Amino acid sequence: MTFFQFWLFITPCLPLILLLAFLHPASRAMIPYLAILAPLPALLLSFMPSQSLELPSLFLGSLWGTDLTHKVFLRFTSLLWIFSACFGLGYLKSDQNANRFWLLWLMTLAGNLGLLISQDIISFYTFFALMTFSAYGLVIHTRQDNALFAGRIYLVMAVLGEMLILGGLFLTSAASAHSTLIFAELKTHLPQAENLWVPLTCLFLGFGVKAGLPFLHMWLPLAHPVAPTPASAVLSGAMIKAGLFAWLSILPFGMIALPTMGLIMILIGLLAAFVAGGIGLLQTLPKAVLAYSSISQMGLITCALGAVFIAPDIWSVLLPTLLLFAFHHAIAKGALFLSVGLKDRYQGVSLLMIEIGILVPALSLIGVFNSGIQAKLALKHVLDQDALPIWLLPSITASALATTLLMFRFLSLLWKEKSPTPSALPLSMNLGWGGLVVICGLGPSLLIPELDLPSVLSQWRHYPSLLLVPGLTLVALYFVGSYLRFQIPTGDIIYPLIKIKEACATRIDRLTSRNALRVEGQETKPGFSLPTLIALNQAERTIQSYLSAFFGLLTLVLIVSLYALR
Amino acid sequence: MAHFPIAGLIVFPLLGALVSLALSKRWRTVMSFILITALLLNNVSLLFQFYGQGTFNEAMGNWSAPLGIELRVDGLALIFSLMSALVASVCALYACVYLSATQLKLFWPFFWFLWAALNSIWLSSDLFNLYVGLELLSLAAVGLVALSRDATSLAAALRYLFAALLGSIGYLLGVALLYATYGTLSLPELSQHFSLTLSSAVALGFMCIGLLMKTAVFPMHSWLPPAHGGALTPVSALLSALVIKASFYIVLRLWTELSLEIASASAGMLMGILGSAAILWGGWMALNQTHLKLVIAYSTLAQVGYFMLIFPLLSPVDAHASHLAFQGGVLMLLAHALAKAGMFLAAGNLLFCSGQKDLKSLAGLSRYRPLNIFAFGLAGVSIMGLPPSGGFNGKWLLIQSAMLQSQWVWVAVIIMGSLLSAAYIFRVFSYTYREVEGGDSFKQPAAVLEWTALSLSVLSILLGLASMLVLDLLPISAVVAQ
Amino acid sequence: MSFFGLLPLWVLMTSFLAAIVIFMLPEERHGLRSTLNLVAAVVKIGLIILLIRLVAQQETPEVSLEILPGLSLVLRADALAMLFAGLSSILWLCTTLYAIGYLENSPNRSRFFGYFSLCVASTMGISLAGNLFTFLIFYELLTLSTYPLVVHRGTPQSLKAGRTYLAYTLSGGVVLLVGVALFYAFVGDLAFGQTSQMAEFTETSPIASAIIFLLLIGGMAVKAALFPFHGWLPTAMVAPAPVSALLHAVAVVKAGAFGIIRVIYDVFGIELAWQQGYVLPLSLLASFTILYGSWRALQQTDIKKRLAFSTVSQVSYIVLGVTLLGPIGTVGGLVHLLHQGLMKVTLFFCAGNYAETLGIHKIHELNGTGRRMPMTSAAFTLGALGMIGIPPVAGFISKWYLGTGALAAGMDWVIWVLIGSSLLNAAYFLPVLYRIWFLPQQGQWPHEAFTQWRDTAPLLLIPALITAALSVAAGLFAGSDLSPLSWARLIVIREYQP
Amino acid sequence: MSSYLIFAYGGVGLCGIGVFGFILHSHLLRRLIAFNLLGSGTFLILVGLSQSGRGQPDYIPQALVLTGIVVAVAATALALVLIRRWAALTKHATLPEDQGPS
Repeated sequence: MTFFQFWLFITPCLPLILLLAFLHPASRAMIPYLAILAPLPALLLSFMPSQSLELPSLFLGSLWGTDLTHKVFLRFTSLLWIFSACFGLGYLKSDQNANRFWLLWLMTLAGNLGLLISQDIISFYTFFALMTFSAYGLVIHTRQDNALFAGRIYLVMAVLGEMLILGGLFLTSAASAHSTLIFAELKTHLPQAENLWVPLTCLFLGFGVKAGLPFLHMWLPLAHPVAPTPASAVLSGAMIKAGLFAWLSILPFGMIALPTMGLIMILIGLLAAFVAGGIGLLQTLPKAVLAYSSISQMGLITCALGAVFIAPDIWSVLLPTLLLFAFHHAIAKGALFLSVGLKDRYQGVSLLMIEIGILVPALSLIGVFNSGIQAKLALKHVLDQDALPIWLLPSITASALATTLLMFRFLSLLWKEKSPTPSALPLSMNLGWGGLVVICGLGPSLLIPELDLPSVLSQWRHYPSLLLVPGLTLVALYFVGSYLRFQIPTGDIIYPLIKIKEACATRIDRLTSRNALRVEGQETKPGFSLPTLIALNQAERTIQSYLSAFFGLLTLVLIVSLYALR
Repeated sequence: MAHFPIAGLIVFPLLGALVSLALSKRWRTVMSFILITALLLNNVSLLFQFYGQGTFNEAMGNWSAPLGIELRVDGLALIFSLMSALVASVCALYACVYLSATQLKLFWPFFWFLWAALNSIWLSSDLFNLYVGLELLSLAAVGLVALSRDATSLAAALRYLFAALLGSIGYLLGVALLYATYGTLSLPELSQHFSLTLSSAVALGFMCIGLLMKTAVFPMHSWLPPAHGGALTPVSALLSALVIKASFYIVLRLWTELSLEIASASAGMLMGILGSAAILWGGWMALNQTHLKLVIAYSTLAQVGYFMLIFPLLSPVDAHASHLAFQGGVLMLLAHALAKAGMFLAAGNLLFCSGQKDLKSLAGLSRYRPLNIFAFGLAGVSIMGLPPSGGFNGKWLLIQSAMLQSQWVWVAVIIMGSLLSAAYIFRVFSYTYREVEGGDSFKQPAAVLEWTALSLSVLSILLGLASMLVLDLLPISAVVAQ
Repeated sequence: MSFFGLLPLWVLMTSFLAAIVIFMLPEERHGLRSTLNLVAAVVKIGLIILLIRLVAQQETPEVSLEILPGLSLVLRADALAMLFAGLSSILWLCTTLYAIGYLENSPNRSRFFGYFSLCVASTMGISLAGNLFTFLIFYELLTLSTYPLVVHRGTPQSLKAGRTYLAYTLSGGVVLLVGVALFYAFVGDLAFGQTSQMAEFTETSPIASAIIFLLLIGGMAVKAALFPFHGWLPTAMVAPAPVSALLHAVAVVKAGAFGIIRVIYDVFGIELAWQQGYVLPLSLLASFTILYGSWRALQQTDIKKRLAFSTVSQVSYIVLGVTLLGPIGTVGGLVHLLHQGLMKVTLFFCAGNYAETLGIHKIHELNGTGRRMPMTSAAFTLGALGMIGIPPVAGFISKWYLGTGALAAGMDWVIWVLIGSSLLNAAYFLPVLYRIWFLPQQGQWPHEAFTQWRDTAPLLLIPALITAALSVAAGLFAGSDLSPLSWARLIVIREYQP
Repeated sequence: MSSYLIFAYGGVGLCGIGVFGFILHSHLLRRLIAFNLLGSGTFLILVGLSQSGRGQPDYIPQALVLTGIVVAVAATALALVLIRRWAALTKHATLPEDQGPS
């Protein structure tokens, strides 16, 4: 094992090793600081040369390693985790339950880093599960009713997603005749699968739960506002990207043309980009607005991925663009989430500084500043293809409308809700937030030189086109903004779904009420149970009483048939 | 090793009877055990002799048949002789500790007569000698039943006596008719001349009815449960394990030596039907008893039914299957002897602990006497026919034989019987597991009592592993050669 | 015969002799009994390791005894046998440790440990059985030796449960007996693995062969708790926790599942069974049981009952795996035999710990136990996650092999069964975990004991932690040469490439 | 018809009476006597039938019957002891199931 390989090995293990600090009260106090340090190896790893490590004893024989994609993801993920932890250090200072938060934080971190270096599906799935289930604890950290509700929705959807993924992985493995578990090899086999759309759909939707695809997105706006702010930042910045990372790793982009599938993905992506903007505009919580913005941004990425299925040739140029976009979005969104924490704690800092600081990522997200410009331009450039539908490019340009609306809404909410009696901003929060803002301001060309991005300034000619849509939006907002009075509850379609479920439940209960299983007391009813469809207890008793008859019959059958034999 | 003569098997017990009547209390016991040892040695020496030279005869006092008494040792006889030696000696040991001095005084003579009668039945090849043996056996057994001298046991003894006497008369009548027809009473001679005519059929019918009555086969069984259930424990064990086997042994001898399976298939079928009825009825009744010893007594009734299934399975057509059935039946008999004796002794200990006869009084005993319950359980395993045990092996062979002959009814009967027996054995078991308030006022039986019970039970299990030793003794010719 | 040749016998004897000696010991000799039991368990593990090494070198030590003409008792250590024997021996040690702690200060320990060892001896016999007849013997012996354990408490409830247990298992045993008897009558005394004669027989009389298959599987299905023969399992939950752990994780249900494996692979041969169309109905039944068991588990409010129905579901995974034609599915089924054992035994240990330490029996009482008993709860969590099939716990490895095996066998519908069942598993385990970790304690614990310990008595805690660690290790290091998975692969390689 | 056969038929008649008595009477002594009659009848049949076919007297049945009588006497003695004891204990001369509802 070379040094680099050892480093690779230690990256996801370090947070788990740090868990040992919980064993002793003295070291327990060190935990938040350790949590800041935990992602550091990952950050360093992302600057090391690409490498791989075979671990034949682990799971079904694992392969860990990094290439360009992994390194970019690792870089922004670790940055985000480092600064969010730094922010959290101050944020949770007075929280009595901070210990359990950090415990879950480290576990989630291990999952997130681990999945980013996994090259085989089993390790990937393991780390993915570790991240998903540990994050549940982060979501419900406050234990308030809305947190518990959000947590429940999160968990149900996560489990559904896991199962879809599992099904997809089974089918993918079958496509390779069960010869390999390595992503890169599976990818090449996948196009030969029978009924290709089944595994593709499973994987697309399964990871889509994490990536906030429309109709699978409900957990996102519910979970983000209720989670503690640092957790929201990593949820939205890093963990959403895990879904994207999975797509990039396993879907056979650039190897096969699937126009229908591509078109559907484009439509879904645009739906997310626009409708999420609309819904987000009608939210009252700043974090919910940001969550919808994440859905909207991921919609754009989905769109781009759909385009690859229509025109596979663009993959080699699109991939760096997507990496750039992911990087940009993660950092900007993380910074924005952390700034929500500032609305109550801005004493002792100049408000102007904060406002400028918040504007950096916001503008960047709209696509009129630094990394935003680069990402938007690059995307448009790649998607400027004849093979693609002609309405695609204008739609993407127009999607800035949604983002602008959301950012405007976010900023105004933040301003409106800022506390009249702010408390002091601790240094650690300052550092965490400020760090992300600075990174956002530095721009990706500095931080990810591997991508060979053109400099921002060289593209000045395109600026006006980028400013056009946001500008028009602001003007429109000025005139009609005051008419927007109604709201949509956070989580939108989850409520009708719950209504439907309850309606079905009562309907079925009424149908079978005579025989329905009686559960003593409300308390004992399992949380996730559906109504009893048939009176199973009754049935079982009947079955038991007929069991002896069955054995008799079996003997009889035996006798008769053997007589018949002779 | 010098061989004891065959006659020793009969002479020693008779000597024992005399000695036990004549000597004082202490010497009686000592002499009895010396004689028991002698008998065991005698048996072992016969076994070696048999290994050496196969079947052999001996005329007692050099008086040859027909007036003299000629004894014959073949594999079957040897098996039964060994079995009775084993069970009887263990029961004697048990009785020595279990019975009071007065009871013991009466016990020894009856015991010795019983053993003598048994041995004479195993070894005789002459119908009239068999009669004498049977009669002696019945009288000794009745005496033993009456040993406790209370009203219940007297009633049981009287009922038993009358049933036994009726059976003997039936048998004798049959013997008379056979003698009238063939002019001989020696089985080997008879088998040469035998053919099934109306008269011989009637004769055999009388004999069989008489013998089956003594064996307590289904419709003629009502004397058995009170007699076996009401007697003192070692007596119950002797009766259930050995006495009923004697009359059945004669039926088996008659059937195989006269090749009745060739003569009449329907007779075998009839025996099978009686046996099936016994299995089911006995099992069902055992399940519904409230007294422990009655459960075991009814279980004997059911087990006798299994033995009866040998007859329909002896077939003139399929020699292999017949042989299996014969082997299976013999194993069943042997296993039942060991297991039932063990079970009765264990049950006796349990009743001794609680001082009551009721099943309910067993509550808590599994904690107090685990070894005893274990002994009971092991015997139960054999009775239920669960592997590994002699009972299972016997049942297995019977089932195999039935399957090879496509006689599926018997398979079904055996299976149902097993389930029933499992039900009643486990019912007893579950009573011992009950936990009740103040269930700890038990008396403690002597260690010998427990170990004797356990030894028999263990033997019945070991038989399951060492069946080949027994089956090797059985000549294939016994059934199949004809 | 050499020491190594007789190894199978020694393996059997370690627990059998222990049982005998324990029965002889007076009730009060607790220390001696515990020592004896543990020594026997450790010796057995040592012997098993020796045996495994022998078997890995392509040897098959065999001991046989002819007990009836054409009927012999054969103990033979082949690769499959060692899988089950290894599991049993490890869990015997853990469960014994646990039982010593669990039954501290309770009566009837002599009886309990005696039958307990006997039960393990029969399990060993089942795993080492070299032919159907030997299997039958130990199968019945298992029924007998577990009954006293089920009714151990002596309450009317447990006696009733014992009755139900017997009604099911003895009926099953009888059906099996008929099947085995038919097999011996018409096919002959064949060792496991001699499938060619069965193939000839099937060719000449297909109906008889089908009936034999039906009876053999029918008999095994009762112990394997396949629907509709699963009724005894939840009822038997009244037994003490170590018994539940042993019954559910190792002895009884696994014996049934193991028997099904033997019948399909070593009596009929999987190819033959598939050609004759015997196996598909079985896999359908197993699939149904998987879903049904999970569904019923969802409705239980009692912890042990829920675990019991979970077992009903999980054991059918094994059956399902071995009915899939092709090596991958078989590996899944075989390895789940071991994985499920480890995980379920952990869960039952923990359920027992909750009951003993805090008096908790119902799920709704579990609120906040994570703070009071963090180690136990952690072990429980690992077990539960494994059951759902979340990596890195071992359950995922089995599920992965089952799923891919189903696809390799061309039975795509199976993966939806697996996924559906995983969803249901999640639905009945996650709320429990939620209560344990995320809800505050409600009022007093029903009946608190062991207050001197931070978590619970060490003898109760350590076995649970060991098995939990083992179930994680089995999943985490599945690729290593020492893992259950590698052994299952070895078995399958030998099975499919003779 | 040989004269021996008369013995045999006489024996059959005795047996009949014996059976009749055995079934009809519940008094234990009467039953015992009925049994004795049965036994004597059987001996008669044995001797009578076996002598019938041959020219000279057959000594074997004689010996057998002699033995049989000894056995029967012993049985009768035992039965008498038991009956006496029973009567002394219960003040009844019949078995419980024959005593009727009183």
